[in-house]
Amino acid sequence: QESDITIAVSIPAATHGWTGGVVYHAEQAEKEIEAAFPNIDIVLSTASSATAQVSSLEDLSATRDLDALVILPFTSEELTGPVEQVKSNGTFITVVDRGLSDTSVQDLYVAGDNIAVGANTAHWLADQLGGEGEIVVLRGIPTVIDDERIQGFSEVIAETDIEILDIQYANWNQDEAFTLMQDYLAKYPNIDAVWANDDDMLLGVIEAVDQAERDDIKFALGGNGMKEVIELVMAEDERTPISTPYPPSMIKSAIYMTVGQFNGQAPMRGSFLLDAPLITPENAEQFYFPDSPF
Amino acid sequence: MNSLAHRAATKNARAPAAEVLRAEGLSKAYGAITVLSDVTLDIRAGEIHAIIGENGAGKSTLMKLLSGHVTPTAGDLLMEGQPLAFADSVEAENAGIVLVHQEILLADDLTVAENIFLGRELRRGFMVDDRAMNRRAAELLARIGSVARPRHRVGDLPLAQRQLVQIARALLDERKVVIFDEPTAVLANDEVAALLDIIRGLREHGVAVLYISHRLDEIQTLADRVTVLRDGRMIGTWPAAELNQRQMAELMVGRELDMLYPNKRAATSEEPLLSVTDLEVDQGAQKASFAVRPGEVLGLGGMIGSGRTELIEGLMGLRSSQAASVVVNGREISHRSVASMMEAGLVYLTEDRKGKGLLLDEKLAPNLTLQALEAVNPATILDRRAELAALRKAVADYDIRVRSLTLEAGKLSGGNQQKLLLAKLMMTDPSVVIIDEPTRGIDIGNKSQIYDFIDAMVRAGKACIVISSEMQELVGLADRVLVMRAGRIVAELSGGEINEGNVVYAATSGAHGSTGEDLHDHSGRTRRDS
Amino acid sequence: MTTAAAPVATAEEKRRIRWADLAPFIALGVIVFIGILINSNFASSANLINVITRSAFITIIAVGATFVISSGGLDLSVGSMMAFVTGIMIMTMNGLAPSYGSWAIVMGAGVALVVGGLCGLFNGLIITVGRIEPFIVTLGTMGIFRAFITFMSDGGSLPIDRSLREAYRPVYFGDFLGIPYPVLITLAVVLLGAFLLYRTKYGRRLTSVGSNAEVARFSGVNVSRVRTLAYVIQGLCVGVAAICYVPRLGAATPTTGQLWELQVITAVVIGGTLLRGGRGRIWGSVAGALILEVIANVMVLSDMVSEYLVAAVQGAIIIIAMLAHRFTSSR
Amino acid sequence: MTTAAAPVATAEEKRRIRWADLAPFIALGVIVFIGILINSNFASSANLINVITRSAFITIIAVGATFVISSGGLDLSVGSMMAFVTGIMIMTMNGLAPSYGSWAIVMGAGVALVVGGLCGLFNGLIITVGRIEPFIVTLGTMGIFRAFITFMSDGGSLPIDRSLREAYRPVYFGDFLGIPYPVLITLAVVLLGAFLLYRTKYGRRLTSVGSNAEVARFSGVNVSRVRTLAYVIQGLCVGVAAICYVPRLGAATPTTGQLWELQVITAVVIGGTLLRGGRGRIWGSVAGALILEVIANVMVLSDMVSEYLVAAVQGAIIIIAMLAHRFTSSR
Ligand SMILES: Nc1ncnc2c1ncn2[C@@H]1O[C@H](COP(=O)(O)OP(=O)(O)OP(=O)(O)O)[C@@H](O)[C@H]1O
Ligand SMILES: Nc1ncnc2c1ncn2[C@@H]1O[C@H](COP(=O)(O)OP(=O)(O)OP(=O)(O)O)[C@@H](O)[C@H]1O
Ligand SMILES: [Mg+2]
Ligand SMILES: [Mg+2]
Repeated sequence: QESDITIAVSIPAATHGWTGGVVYHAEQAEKEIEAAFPNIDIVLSTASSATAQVSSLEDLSATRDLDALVILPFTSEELTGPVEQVKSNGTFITVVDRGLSDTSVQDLYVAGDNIAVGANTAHWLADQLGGEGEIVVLRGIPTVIDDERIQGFSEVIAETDIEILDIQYANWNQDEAFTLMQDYLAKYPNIDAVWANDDDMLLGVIEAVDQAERDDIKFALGGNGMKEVIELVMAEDERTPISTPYPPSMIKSAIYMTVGQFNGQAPMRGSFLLDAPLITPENAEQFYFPDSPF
Repeated sequence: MNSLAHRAATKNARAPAAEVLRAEGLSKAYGAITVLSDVTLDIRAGEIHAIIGENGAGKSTLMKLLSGHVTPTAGDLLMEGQPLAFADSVEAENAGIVLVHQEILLADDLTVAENIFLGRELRRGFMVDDRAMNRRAAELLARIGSVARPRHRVGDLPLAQRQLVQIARALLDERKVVIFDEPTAVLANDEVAALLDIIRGLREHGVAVLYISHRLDEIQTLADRVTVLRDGRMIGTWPAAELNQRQMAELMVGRELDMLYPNKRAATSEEPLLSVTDLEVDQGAQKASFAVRPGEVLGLGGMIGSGRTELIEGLMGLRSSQAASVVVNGREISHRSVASMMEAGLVYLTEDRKGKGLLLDEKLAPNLTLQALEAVNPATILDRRAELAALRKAVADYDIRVRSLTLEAGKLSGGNQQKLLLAKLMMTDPSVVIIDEPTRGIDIGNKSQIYDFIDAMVRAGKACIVISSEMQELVGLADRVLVMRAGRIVAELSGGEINEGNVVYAATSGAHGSTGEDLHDHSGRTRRDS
Repeated sequence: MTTAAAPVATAEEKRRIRWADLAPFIALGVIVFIGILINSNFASSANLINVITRSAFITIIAVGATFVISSGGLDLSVGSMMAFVTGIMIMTMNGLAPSYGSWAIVMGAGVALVVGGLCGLFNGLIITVGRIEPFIVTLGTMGIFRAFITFMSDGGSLPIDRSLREAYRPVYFGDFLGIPYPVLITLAVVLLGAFLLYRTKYGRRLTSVGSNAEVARFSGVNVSRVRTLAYVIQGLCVGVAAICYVPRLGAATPTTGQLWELQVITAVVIGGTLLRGGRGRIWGSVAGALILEVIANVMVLSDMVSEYLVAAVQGAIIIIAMLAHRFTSSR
Repeated sequence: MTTAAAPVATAEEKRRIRWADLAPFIALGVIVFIGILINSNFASSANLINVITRSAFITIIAVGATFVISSGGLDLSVGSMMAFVTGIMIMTMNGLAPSYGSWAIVMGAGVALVVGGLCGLFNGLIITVGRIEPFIVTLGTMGIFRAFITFMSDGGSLPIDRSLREAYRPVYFGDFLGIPYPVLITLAVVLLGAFLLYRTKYGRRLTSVGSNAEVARFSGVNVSRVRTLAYVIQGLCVGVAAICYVPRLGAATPTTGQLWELQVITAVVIGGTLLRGGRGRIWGSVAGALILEVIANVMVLSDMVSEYLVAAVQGAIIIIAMLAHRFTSSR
């Protein structure tokens, strides 16, 4: 079987829950599409850093004739130039999650909105707390995603009387979140709510709060729509009644949309913004994928 | 010392020369341990000044004080009348005083030439001038009779060659005072002769030489004056011509001395305790077959580099080797390793006590019992009390001069390290003992103790193989001598055939059992008559 | 003369060494004292128990690392190995839970020990039989174990079966007479480790190998076996750590145990074990692990540094602590 | 008779050493050969140039690491230091761009070298003056530098001014007679490094310090100065790497250079430099860096292993390469 269309997919390596989900969905898409369209070859490549991602772009474009590239860039600034390089060979470019600094490079853009993840959570929380209270925040690994979420969140909070008591890195790691939350609890006798900017960390937070048997904490919120947390939402948990989706499956959608360019369906171009609506007990079912690792 | 004797005549009494260096009331203490107290010494240009004393008397310490390696706790140094203090050995070297250490101090990973020129590399422009350094190193090595090549990696050289490299290093520049701390302990006779010539050459050039050795014959032929140390104190300084070897020895130990070598034993014909057939050691020995019987001391002679150490290390499974058969105590050993040999009753004492013998950073007790852990501690748990008892016994039995039982092994004097090593080996209660250079660095008083010890062991029905580069020792001790050359056993001497001439002849050119020129047979001189 | 001078010298020698050995404990004391000054909550029993309990993992692994490092080796794979062992253990427990109920936990724990020991054996054999730098080998196996856990969890998380959760939870959160179980387990591991290192023939041989492998070989010590065993002990410690770890968060993820290897080595070295081998200090390693955990805790409790700079301050404190030790103990 | 045996031994000795020295290059050859078998595109000049060009960073830093390691030291901070230097450099360039235009690039590059050198000096002084294990010190400064870049970029990213981008780009992407500039720069650094290590007094002394510091001290070598200088050289190399790095990605982030320290040390050790010091192999380090980069490249080109397992295969290849080397060269 000759495959005459090559689509490269470049994504971050599975280093924590969310990127793990991305890899999972990308591999799913690869299997499904290669089975359905024998003329399409999907080449999947993961990278553990921006540098490695640039390297793999170079490798892919130097050794194959790429018809399309689907990329979830580590950072915008660092990947813009290299992706531009790939495009100059006539490759169709689909960018997922984070836009490039030069938006003219991307033919198709499936955007996540990290600022909205932070902002929507903050709005909901401000409502529930009546615009006042004391909260603590856990942030992830110092990267653009993390920065944007925190930015979205703190801009909204800044307009209320809610005080952010503390904000520290927990590297999107359950253990570190657990440890950090224990320390927050030791340090502050009263905490009204916790926000961990990712559900992975939220699990650690919840464990620490349970252990301390503290009932001052009214809300423990995360983001990203991790399977375990959506289960909590579905069970109408009082402390974690919502989450925000940031589905790693966006990579799969993007791959399908890109394939659409080549298999005779209506070609799609432009930007598709994934919103970050609140996941509530009412709509949780829609966001629940029991088979996904995330 | 064979070649020394006829040179002794050339030595003549000289007029007292100018004093270069003077030590006034030098003392050194480590914490509460005083190792040297109130030593006063004058060192003169164009003179060879020997320092003698028992193991642990403080000779090395005194030399380290004079050469800036160690700072005194009391006392003064005067150089050409000017008081001075060295911050470190480099300052002392700049002032013209250099020490050739008892322990070999070289960078193993560097080449011979790189070591010799370390710290004073020759340069051409920005670059080091390797060609010039290699050339000069080659000249220097040839002059002192070393066959090492400038480009050899020092770590790959045998001990003797490393010692010569160390000496070459010291002789590179013009010095006022050159100190040799037991330079000949690891050298063979011809190398010793070459070195002594070099030292005499230094004297001719007006250099002041300080010389430490336990080989009193060397002292007698070489030195102009002799200073005796005992227990860290100065006993006195005498013109060498006024002392004979026996007097020197008695000044050192402070009592009358027994004669050196025990009487030889009657030949036995019992089954061998160890018999080796066709042992082949990779890059070492070829087709070696030998046996040693109970009640016998087997000597292993040969020039340095003839492969004696390799042969034995191969036998012990420490190097890759093959053998048709190795039988110890009637047991055929199929898998040779130090542990299995030890179990069968065979142990080996290395010539390289610093690199392969002792854990210099560890205390005495762990060192002593390392090989005999099972014997000292029958249970899994360590029996500290038994270990301490063993240490006390070893210290007494082997006369290890140590002022604290909790010292690290590296802080013992060289000779006492050797005694500790011997004690460690005997902890396993072996029936065959192979000793590579048994008395390296051991003082004359203790030498006879070690010989007696070997004798007693053998008389009790055990067997001993002695590798020695000291001809006299070999001749005085062994009932039978195997001579090796270029990895092969080329001669077997027994009974009356054993003399220095025969050994040397076989080691250099001889055929089996042939009798060479009987050069200097002193074997009877120090033998006990009873 | 030998006997006359000996007693004085012995006593002196002993005192000096004791003082240097105490350094990590003094450092720990000073940091705890600073913690108390900075934030009154620090000394609350809840906080202290938290800190001590969660230092259990690093401490247990550090005990094993003390063996490896004093034998002259190094193990960079412990963090990944821990994640891998955790993953295997959870999969085993989940698989056995339907048929064996709570017994699946015990069987899973057994599997964790076996797998940990085997991982250590693998490291040890490649290092000793293959005669390759431990740094390279364990860097390689670090990648391998990490990849395995990522593969096993599909890049996501590998949670323990709900039915086992409640039964298993107390192993981390429970206590006996007020002392949390992980602390008790740690204490047992430390005592066992100290016994093995200081009181047995094996410990003696291990130290001799680290001090000078050539001397050990010439003394009939089976150097390869002693070294390999050190890695096996390290693996078993990782297994024990995994057993304490799972009940805490109930899952293994690809980030489990990340960078623990560096923390472990730091704890061991702060504790006074020589990185070049030949001297092991089990209790020092315990103090080292506590120092790291307390510093992290104090950093969060104090309000003084920007979140961006926490890592800088931690790094600086460790360096300063070592410097202070150096300059006080060298007088 | 001694003289008779000696020449043979010498020749034999020489041949053996040469052969062992060639090992990393043979390993590189074998891996390249496997690459060609696996994917025909591997040998395309475009791909090879890419691989060689991007190995520039690790190679340049590895040259410095060869100095540090052969002096008996270790530097775990190079990755973070690289990020920090990159950050400072970008801030300088951005600050100067309005007034100096393209000259800001040259000035920024100068600043990178100075800052790199100072960072190295800082490491070196703490290690030598404070007499603390290099492992601990550089682990500490690794945290410190990483925190600084996080602080400087506010946890996000620190991009270079657009006005400078075009002028600076060629430093990574341009070429001279078909040879990319980074390759030329690397070659210059390697040649300079080899000259310094093998042909100068300093290099000789450095190796002696790594081999036996005590002997070096007795020989009048200022051990502390030699060691400190090795870290400064390492810092300067990091500065040069930063200069080549910025035009490629155009920004510094808190994750820049993460884990490079491990890659660098691996490259150096694969290249034949002894981790305990005393022997440095600059060209071996170059081969080591290329081996790592080629393995990663072959992994991307071949589509054979699950994405989750890439790290495992890489780790395994490195171990197998070292094992193969050991077992072929010991015959
Ligand atoms: N650093 C130290 N700490 C404690 N004691 C020491 C130290 N160095 C040496 N000594 C002790 O000083 C004494 C003298 O040692 P020195 O090496 O000077 O003896 P020596 O006369 O050279 O003996 P040998 O003939 O055996 O070489 C010994 O008892 C030794 O244990
Ligand atoms: N001149 C030399 N330069 C370098 N290496 C040498 C030289 N002579 C011999 N060797 C090496 O030294 C080894 C033999 O030395 P070894 O010490 O085992 O001999 P030996 O007979 O035991 O001498 P001794 O025990 O008296 O020192 C051989 O491996 C040989 O290759
Ligand atoms: Mg001495
Ligand atoms: Mg020998």
